[in-house]
Amino acid sequence: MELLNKIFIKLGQLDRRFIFILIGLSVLIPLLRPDWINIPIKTTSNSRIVFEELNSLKSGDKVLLSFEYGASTKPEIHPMSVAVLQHLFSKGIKVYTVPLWPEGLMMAKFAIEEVVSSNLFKVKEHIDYVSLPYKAGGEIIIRGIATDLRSIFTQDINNTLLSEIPMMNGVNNISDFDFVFDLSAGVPGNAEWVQFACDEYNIPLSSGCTSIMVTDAIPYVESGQIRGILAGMPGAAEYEQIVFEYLNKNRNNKYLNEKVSILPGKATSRMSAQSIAHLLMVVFIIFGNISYYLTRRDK
Amino acid sequence: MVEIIGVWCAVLLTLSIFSYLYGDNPFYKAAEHIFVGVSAGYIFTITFWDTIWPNLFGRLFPTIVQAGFDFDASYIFPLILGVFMLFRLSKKYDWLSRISIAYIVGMMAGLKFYVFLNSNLLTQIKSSAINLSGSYLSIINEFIVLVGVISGLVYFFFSKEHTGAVGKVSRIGVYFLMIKFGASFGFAVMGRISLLIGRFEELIEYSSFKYYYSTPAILVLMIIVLTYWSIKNTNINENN
Amino acid sequence: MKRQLAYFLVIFIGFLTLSGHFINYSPLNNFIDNDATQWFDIISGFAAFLGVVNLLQLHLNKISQKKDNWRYSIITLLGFLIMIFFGFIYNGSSVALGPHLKKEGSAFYWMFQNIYLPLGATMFALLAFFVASASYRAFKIRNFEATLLLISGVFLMIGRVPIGQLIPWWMSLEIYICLLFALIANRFKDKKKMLTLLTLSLLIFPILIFSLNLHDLALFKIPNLQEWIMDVPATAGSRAIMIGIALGTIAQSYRIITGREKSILGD
Amino acid sequence: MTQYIKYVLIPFLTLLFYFFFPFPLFLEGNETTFVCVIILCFIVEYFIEKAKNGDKIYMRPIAAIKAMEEAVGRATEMGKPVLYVPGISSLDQIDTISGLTILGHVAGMTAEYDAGLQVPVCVPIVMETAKETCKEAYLKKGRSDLYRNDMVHYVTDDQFAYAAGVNGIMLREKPAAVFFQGKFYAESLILAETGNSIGAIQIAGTGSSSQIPFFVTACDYTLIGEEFYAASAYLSGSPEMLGSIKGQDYVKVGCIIMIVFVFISSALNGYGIINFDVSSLFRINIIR
Repeated sequence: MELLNKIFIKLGQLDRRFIFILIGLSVLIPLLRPDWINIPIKTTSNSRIVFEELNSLKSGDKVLLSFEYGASTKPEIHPMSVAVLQHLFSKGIKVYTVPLWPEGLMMAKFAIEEVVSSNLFKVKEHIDYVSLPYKAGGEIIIRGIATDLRSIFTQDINNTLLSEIPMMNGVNNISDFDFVFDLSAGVPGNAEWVQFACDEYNIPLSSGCTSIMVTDAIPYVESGQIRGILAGMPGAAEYEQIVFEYLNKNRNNKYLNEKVSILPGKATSRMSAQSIAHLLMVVFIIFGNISYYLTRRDK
Repeated sequence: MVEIIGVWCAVLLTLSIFSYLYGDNPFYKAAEHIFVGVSAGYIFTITFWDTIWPNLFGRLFPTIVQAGFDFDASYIFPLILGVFMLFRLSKKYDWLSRISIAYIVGMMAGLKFYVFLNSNLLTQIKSSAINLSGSYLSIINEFIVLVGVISGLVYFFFSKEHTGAVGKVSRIGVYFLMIKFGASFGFAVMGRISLLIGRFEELIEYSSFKYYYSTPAILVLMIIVLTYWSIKNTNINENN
Repeated sequence: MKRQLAYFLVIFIGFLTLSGHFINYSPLNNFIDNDATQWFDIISGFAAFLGVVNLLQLHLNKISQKKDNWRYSIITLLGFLIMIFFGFIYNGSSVALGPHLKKEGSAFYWMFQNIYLPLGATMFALLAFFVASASYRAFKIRNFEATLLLISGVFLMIGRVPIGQLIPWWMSLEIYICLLFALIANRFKDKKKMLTLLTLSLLIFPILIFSLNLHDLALFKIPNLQEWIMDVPATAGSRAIMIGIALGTIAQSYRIITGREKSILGD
Repeated sequence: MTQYIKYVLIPFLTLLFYFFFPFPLFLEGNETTFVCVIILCFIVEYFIEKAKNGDKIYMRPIAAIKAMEEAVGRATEMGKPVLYVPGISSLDQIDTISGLTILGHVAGMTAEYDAGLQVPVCVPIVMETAKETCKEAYLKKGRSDLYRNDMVHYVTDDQFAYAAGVNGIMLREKPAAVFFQGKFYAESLILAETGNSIGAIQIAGTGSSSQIPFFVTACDYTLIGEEFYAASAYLSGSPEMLGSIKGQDYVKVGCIIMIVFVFISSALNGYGIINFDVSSLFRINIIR
C-alpha cells in the first residue's frame, strides 16, 4: 500500500515532457496502424438535424456555402465540406461557394476538386456549382451578400463574368438562396452570418465549425437561429457516416454515376486516434486526482 | 525539385516548432524568428494588395486600378485619415493621428452598441420563450436553462454585495458558468487533438520515398544536433 | 484644444453611427452598412506601414546594440524582407502583381505554402500538448466548482468520441458513484467508513438497478449525458455570459460615445 | 423636479416623437431596439447624475482588480518588467478598446512604482493607440521622463506568430507580472501556460467566452466577461464611471425581468390561457 501511494505521488510530479510523449504516441500509433482499432460511430442529434435540413431541399434549390477556415483547421472542417458537397450534389442542388478567409479560397477549391475528381457525381462548373472569389472585409462582405451580391462580386474565380454564368441568373441577394451553410473556424464565422444576414432576412442557416466554437454557438442553435451544428472532427465523422449510408441507399439516383464506387471519408479513420488520445487524457486526469488526494492527505 | 525543397523546408520548420516541447532551443528560436518576420511581411503585403489597392485606389482611380468599383469621392476621407495616421512619425504633428484614432473608436463604439443590443441581448431574451409542444423532460430542461441564465446574470451584479439571497443565487450562477467552462475545455481538447492529427498525417505523408524520406531524415538529424547542444550546454553550466 | 477636437469627433461619429440604424436616410444607412468599416480597414492599412517601421527599428536596434539573441533578429529581418521582395518586386508567375499572391507558381505563394503555413499550423497543433498538461493540472477535485468543471469536461471528452458509446451502463453507474463520493469525501471524518460505504454501494447499486430493470435509462449512456450537459446547463451558462458580455459592451460603448472613457485618448 | 423633467419627460417625448412623427424620418422594423436604446441611455444617465451629486455607491470588490497594483508592486521589488498583452484583435473589437483603457491604468501604476513596462502588440493601429495611452498615463503621473518609446512595440499581425513572439519574450526576459487583457483566441492557452511555467503573477481579462476556462485554470486572477468591461470604470474610481456601472446593474435587472416575462407569457400562451404571441413584441429587424 505504501509503495502504491509513493508511485501515485511520483506520478503526480511527472515531468510534463513525459505527458507530451505519451500524447504524441497516442495520436501517432492509431494513425500509422488504423486497423488496430476500429470503433463504430453513432450520430448525435445536432448532426442529424443538419442532415434533415439539407435533405429537405429539393433538386434545383440554391445553397450558399461559406468557407471560413484555413490550413491549420483543415483536419476538422475539410471532411465536413466534402461530405456536405457530396450530399448536395447527390440531390441535384446548385452550390455557390464563397470564401471569407483568404485561405478559404484554397480550401473551397480543394473541396470542390476532391468531390468532382471522384467522378461520382454528374456535375459541371457554372451549371451545378460556381465559386466566387475572396474579398477582404469579413462582415462587410456578409452584409454585402445580404443586400446586393453583385455590388461585391463581378466575376467568379476563373474571371468569368457573373452575367455570363447561367446559374447566376436571378441571384442578386441573400433572399435568392434557399439555404446558407457555413463552414467556420473563427471570426468571421457563424455568429456573423447570424448577426449580419440570416436572422434579418430569415434565411435558414446551418453550420459546421471547430469544436472550440461550439459552446459559443450553442445558444444560437438552441434558439433555432442556427439549425443543427456539426461539431468538430466527431461531427465531421458523423456527417460522413450519414452521407455514406445515404449515398449507398440511393445508389441508382439519377445524379450519381453508377460505375464509380463510393468511398468512406477521411474523418472516420481519424476518430480512432482521437478516441485513444481522449482516453489517455482521462487516465491522466484520474491519476492526477489520486496523487492530488494522496499528497493533500499527507499534509 | 522546387516541390521537394518546399517539403523539406516545411518538415524542418514543423519539427523545429515541435522541438519546443523539449524546451527552448536554437531550432525553436530560429523557427520563431522566421515566423515573426515572414508573417509580418506576409500580412503587410496582403493588406496592401487586398485592402488599400482595390478598396481605396480602386475607388479613387477606377481607370488605373480596376477592382470593379465606380469612382467614389467620399473615399478621400479615409485617405486623409490614413495619411494623418502616418504623422505619428513626426514629432510636431503627431496629434493629427488622434483624429484618425478618434474616428475609429467612435465609429466602432456606435456600431457595436447596436449590434450587441440587437443580436446578443434582445434576441437572446426573445429566445427564452418556451415551446410547450415538447415532452415533459424538455420543459424541465427549459426551466433549468431559465434558472441558469438568471442566476448567471446575478453573479455579474457589481453594486450589490454577494451575501444573503443574492449570494446564494450567484453561487448557483457560478455552478452553471463552471459547467460551461468545463464544456469549453472538453471541446478545446477535442479540437486541439484534431489539429495534431492533421499535422501528423502530413508528416507521415512526407516520410515516403517520393519525398526522399524527409521526415525521418530531418528528425534523426535534429535529435543528434539537440543532444550535442544539450550536452554542450550542461558542460557550460557545470563550468560556471 | 487638440484634445477637445478628438473627443468631439468620438462623440459625433459615435452618435452618427448609432443613429444611422434608425434614421431613414439612405446615404447614412449605406455609410454605416458598408463604408464605415471599409474606412476603418483602410486606416488600419496605413497604420500597417507604421508597424513595419517599428519592426525594423526594433530589430535593427537589437542588432546594432548586440543585445541578447541579436543574431536571431537578423533572421527575422531577412524573412520580412524576402516576403516584401516577393510581394512587391519579384513575381515568378504568369499573372500580374497583386493577384499573384494567391497564384500557384509565384514565389510569394511558395513562401506562403512552405514556410508560413506549416509554421502556423504547427504552432496551432502545439496546443494539443499544452491542453493535455493544462487539464492534468486544472482538473483536480479541489472544491465543488472545480468538480463541476471536471465532470462536464471529462464527460464531454469521452462522450463525443466513438469510444464513449462502448461504455456499458454498469461502468457509467460506477463512475457516477465514484464522483459522488469524491464530492462528499470531505464530509466523512472516518476514512475507513467512507471506503466501506463506497465499496458497498459499488457492489449493491448495479444489482439494484439491474433488478429494477432501469439499466436502459438514457442517463447511463455517456454520449446522451454529454449531449444533455451541452444542451442544457452549458447553454444556460453560455447564454448568461453572452448577455453579460453584451451588457458590458453596450455600457462600455455608451461610455465611449458620451466621451466619458478618457484613458484611451488621454485625459 | 428637474430630475423628473430630465429622466421621465424627455425620453417620453422622444418616444412620442419617434412613434408619431408623420413623415418617414425613421426606419421601420426595429422599434423595440430604439425603445431599448432610449430607456438604457436614460437609466445610465440617471445613475451617473446621482453619483455626481455625491451619492455613495457600493462596489463589490473584484479580486483581479485589487491584485493589479500588487502585481506591479511585486515586479518592482523583484526588479523585473511587467508584461502587458492587449489581445490579438484590432480596434474593431470593444475588448481591445477595454484592454487599452485598462492599460492606461496599469501604465499609471508602473509610472508610479518606476517598474519596467513592456507591451508587445499584434496590430499596428493598436500599437499607436497603446503608445498614446501609455504616454498620457506617464504624463499624468508626472513621470514622462520614465516613458520610453519602445515600451510599446509591434510584433506581427499573425495570430500564432504573435503568440510565438510573446512566448519568446516571456521565456527570455522572465517578467514578474503578466497581464492578458483584450480579445484572445486559441493562442490564449500557449501564452497562459508559458506564463505559468515561468512563475509570473498572471492577471487575465477577456470577453472571449471560449478562452476564459484556460485563463481561469492557468492564471492567478481572471476577469470574466462583463467584469472585464467594467474594470476600467472600477480602476478610474470616478463617480461618473461608477455611476454608469450602477446603471448597468439596473439594466441587468430589467433584462432578468424581461426574460421571466417572456418565459411566463409564452407558457401561458402555450396553455391557451392568454392569446398573445410574445415574440411579436420584438421588432428588432429593419424592414427594407
